[in-house]
Amino acid sequence: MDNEELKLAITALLPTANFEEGGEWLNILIEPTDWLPFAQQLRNEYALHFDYMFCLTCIDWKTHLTMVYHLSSTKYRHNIVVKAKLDKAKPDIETVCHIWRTAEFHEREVYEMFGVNFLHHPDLRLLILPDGWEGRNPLLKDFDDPVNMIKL
Amino acid sequence: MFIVNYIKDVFNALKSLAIGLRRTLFYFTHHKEIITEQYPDNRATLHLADRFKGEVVMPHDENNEHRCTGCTACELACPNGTIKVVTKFDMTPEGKKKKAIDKLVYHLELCTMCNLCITACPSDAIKMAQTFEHSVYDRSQLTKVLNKEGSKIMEGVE
Amino acid sequence: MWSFSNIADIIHEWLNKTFNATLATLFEMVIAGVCVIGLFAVLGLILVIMERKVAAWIQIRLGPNRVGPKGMMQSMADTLKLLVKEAMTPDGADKFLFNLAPYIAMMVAMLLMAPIAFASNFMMWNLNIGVLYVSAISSVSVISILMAGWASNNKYSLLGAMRSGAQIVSYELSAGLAILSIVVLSGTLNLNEIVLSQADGWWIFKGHIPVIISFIIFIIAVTAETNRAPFDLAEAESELTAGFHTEYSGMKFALFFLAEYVNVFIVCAIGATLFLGGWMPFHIGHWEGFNHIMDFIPSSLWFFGKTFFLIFLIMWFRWTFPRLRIDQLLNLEWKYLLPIGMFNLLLVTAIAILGWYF
Amino acid sequence: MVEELGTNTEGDLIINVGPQHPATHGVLHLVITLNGETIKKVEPHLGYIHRSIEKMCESLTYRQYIYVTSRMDYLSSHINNHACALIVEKGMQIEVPPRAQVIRVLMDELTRIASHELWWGSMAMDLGAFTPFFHAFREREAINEIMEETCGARLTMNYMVPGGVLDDLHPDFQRKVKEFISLYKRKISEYDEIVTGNIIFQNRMKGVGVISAADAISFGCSGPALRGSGVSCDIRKIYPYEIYDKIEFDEVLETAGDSFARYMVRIREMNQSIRIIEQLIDNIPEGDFQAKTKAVLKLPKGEFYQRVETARGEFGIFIVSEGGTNPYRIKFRSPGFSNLSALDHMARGSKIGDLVAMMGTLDLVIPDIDR
Repeated sequence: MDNEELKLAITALLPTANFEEGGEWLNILIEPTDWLPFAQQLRNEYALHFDYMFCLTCIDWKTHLTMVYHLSSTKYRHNIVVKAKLDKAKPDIETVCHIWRTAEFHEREVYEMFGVNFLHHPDLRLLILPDGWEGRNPLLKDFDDPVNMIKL
Repeated sequence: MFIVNYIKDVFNALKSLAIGLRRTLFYFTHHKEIITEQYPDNRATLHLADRFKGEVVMPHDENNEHRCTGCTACELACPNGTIKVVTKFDMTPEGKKKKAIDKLVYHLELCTMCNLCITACPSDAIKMAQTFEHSVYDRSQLTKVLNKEGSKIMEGVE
Repeated sequence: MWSFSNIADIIHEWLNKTFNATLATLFEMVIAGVCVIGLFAVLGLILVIMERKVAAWIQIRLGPNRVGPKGMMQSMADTLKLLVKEAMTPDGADKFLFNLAPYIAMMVAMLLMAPIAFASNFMMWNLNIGVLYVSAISSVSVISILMAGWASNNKYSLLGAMRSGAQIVSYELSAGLAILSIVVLSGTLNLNEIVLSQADGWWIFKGHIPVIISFIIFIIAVTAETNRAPFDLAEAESELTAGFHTEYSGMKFALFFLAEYVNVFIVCAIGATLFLGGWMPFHIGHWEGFNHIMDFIPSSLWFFGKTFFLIFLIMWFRWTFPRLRIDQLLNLEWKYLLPIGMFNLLLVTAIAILGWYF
Repeated sequence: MVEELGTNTEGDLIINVGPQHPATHGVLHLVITLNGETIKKVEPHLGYIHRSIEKMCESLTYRQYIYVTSRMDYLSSHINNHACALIVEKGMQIEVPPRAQVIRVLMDELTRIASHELWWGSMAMDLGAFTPFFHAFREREAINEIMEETCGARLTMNYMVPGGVLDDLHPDFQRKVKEFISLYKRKISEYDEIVTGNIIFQNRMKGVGVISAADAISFGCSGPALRGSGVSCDIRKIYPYEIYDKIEFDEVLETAGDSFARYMVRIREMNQSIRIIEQLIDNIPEGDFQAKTKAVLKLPKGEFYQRVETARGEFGIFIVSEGGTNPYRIKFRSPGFSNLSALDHMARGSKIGDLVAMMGTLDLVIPDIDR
């Protein structure tokens, strides 16, 4: 399916979804509360079949956080980008690691780097940062490490 | 049938092992295949590629003149703060002030040989040297001043 | 003609002339002990440099080539290094067993030297049950490994030791069966008499295919018994870092290392004695002239030549094959080597009874 | 902590493999729960070599950030750099001269072979055969020599720049590559003799670390780890970049999904890379090796994603640009990170020795996982 067809199919699934134009792939903006049922539909809908999550990350926009999910289908070879805006004070979103199991590691990484709390994640612990890490999440824009960071 | 397969298995296994043994025996007996380079001994014949990126140097000509104008393009291009240009003001014969380099400090210990400073330099003042034996006893020896003592800029380089 | 037995006789006569019989025997024991320890050290040095050179040439590199002529003193330098290294004992270790284990490994290797015939009429102990003695004592070496693994208080060591236990217990069987086939053919357990029974040709040539099969089984089984690759599961570098000797350092490690090489030498010596005629020169049936020419080569040279050939074989295996997994290792023994060995023993017995060997 | 006690409540043995361990080829730390020799659970602990390259890149310009990516997957640094160059070209719509495109593809494929050679050697070494390591380095050395002559470095080449390549090919390049191809063709049969055909090796690999196609997709595996399960996922074929759509080569697929399938994918992939190089080596078009670019590169505001096929799988760069000279946020999707997450699933129920074989066939490069 090309982007236009995907847009139609996804509007049918989730009428509240907003679309962002301009990118190479279709960008879908959703509410974090809609994410889990929507993800299940994306994965299981026969015509969509988004079974391959190749990237999961987060962007710190200073005022809010945005979760970015890159999905692809190994059957139809189409790609979409799903974005969910999170409140910075309480960044909660449902985990999808039982739908795409690769999300388990990626969500742990986002958890420690951005402080996003993934609800119902089976094993939400620090993955990369050392045990007992205290302080801010390193990839946030206001993180500062005067000792180890090289400033140019 | 089981017995036949069993014997076949054993035979094939032994055969595959024998093939491997034959190959290693070949290398054991053919010493011409040895590829060891006896490094410190072969320094005289060691060939280094002429593009090899070993360290940044500033070529000087016989009059102790270099081509660096002190424009700090290399400093800006460097991704990890390897180069520091310290400038001074020289007096030209006409009595005008002219910017020139006092010191071009190069931190070899930080350098990743990415070649960005060389491509950024507008007057071809610096280049990569093909040296590679950089180990020293003290880290401070890796901080180098590229322009030589008392050197000055070449005529005509702007 | 010059030979080891002449020297031994001269020393024996001189001692008996100078001292009374008891004292002479005592001195002879001391001399024998010193000789064994000396042989130990020399063998260790030679085998280490040999292994490193064999490995290097197979791996298309030069190997040690800096210390001494052509790097031949490299193992000497390594020994010196190991001697001056600190022999650490881990804090949580069982100190007594931890320190005892390497010595047991050494002791077992030394005991095994006794019944081996190094040259004609030259052996420390002409034991009438030599073969049985060797099989019995060599099983003890597993105790030192288990001891080291247990006492180190290290999980890698323990796993390595347990693997080694399972491995040595199983491979004893096929090694024993392979040895038995020669015992059946020669009709004796005395290693010297086994050598003498090969005066008209070595067993590997006389005994048809069944003896060749037992030779192959023997080589595989002893490679496993000495914990050499491809059966080096007890140390399995990429899995257990160094297995049972992970916690050992300095001279204690060196003793394990030395014991491994001496064990390799001993099993190869046994293999050479059983299958390749020990110190017996290469004889073909009744070709008197040919046999006579062969006799000019000293018997000790024959013995060491054959032994080192077998050692080379084992080294060659090590640098060619990947390691087996523990369950495959046991499969190989119980599903392949043991049934084949038993069936083969049956064949050999038939050959011996019917007198079909040459 | 449970790990310090050595056993958990069920009496299982807990072993730390790494951060310093001969099989992890770097500072990977796996906490393994064992029942006897059987693995019950594998839990990776990462971060021993984490340099936060994503954070670093936020303060680097689009010319500077390329060199950092060489330090991630240092065995296929050309391909990482390639992705970086491609995304800048995509964002700024820079036309790359055909000569540069061919050079880039040639370099990518040489890198892929070099990476697989090293993998082959270390894979055999993990299984206890030391000799193949040295044999593999002989061929890899030939590639490194070629790289050194043209790019000026052997491992972290920094040869790709936005708009083309840093320097023209060395005059000796074609001759040396042809020499390498003939060397490779002479020696590749030895690989089968020493390792692939060996009965011990086959028994160690077959049926070990089996992962089904559906699981492999779910775990986000890519590259040989996914192709070994029979899923077509070669970015060069399905989302072609550069000139891969004009080149003839086959996507290597195996269906068994075990370690041996992944092994065979890599071995056969080397042959395909040789095939690509053979097609291109005599047909390098004349012309510029670098497009004219502005001194200061600025990506327009927006989000960009570029995926390439490295030796280990799908490598992706996700850039959020605010229109400035630096990326606002950059995310590297490294193949090793996702492949590693499948390790626990593969390893459960197998022996410690198998874990080594699995890690070998996943071809983990730790700086790539930790970034």
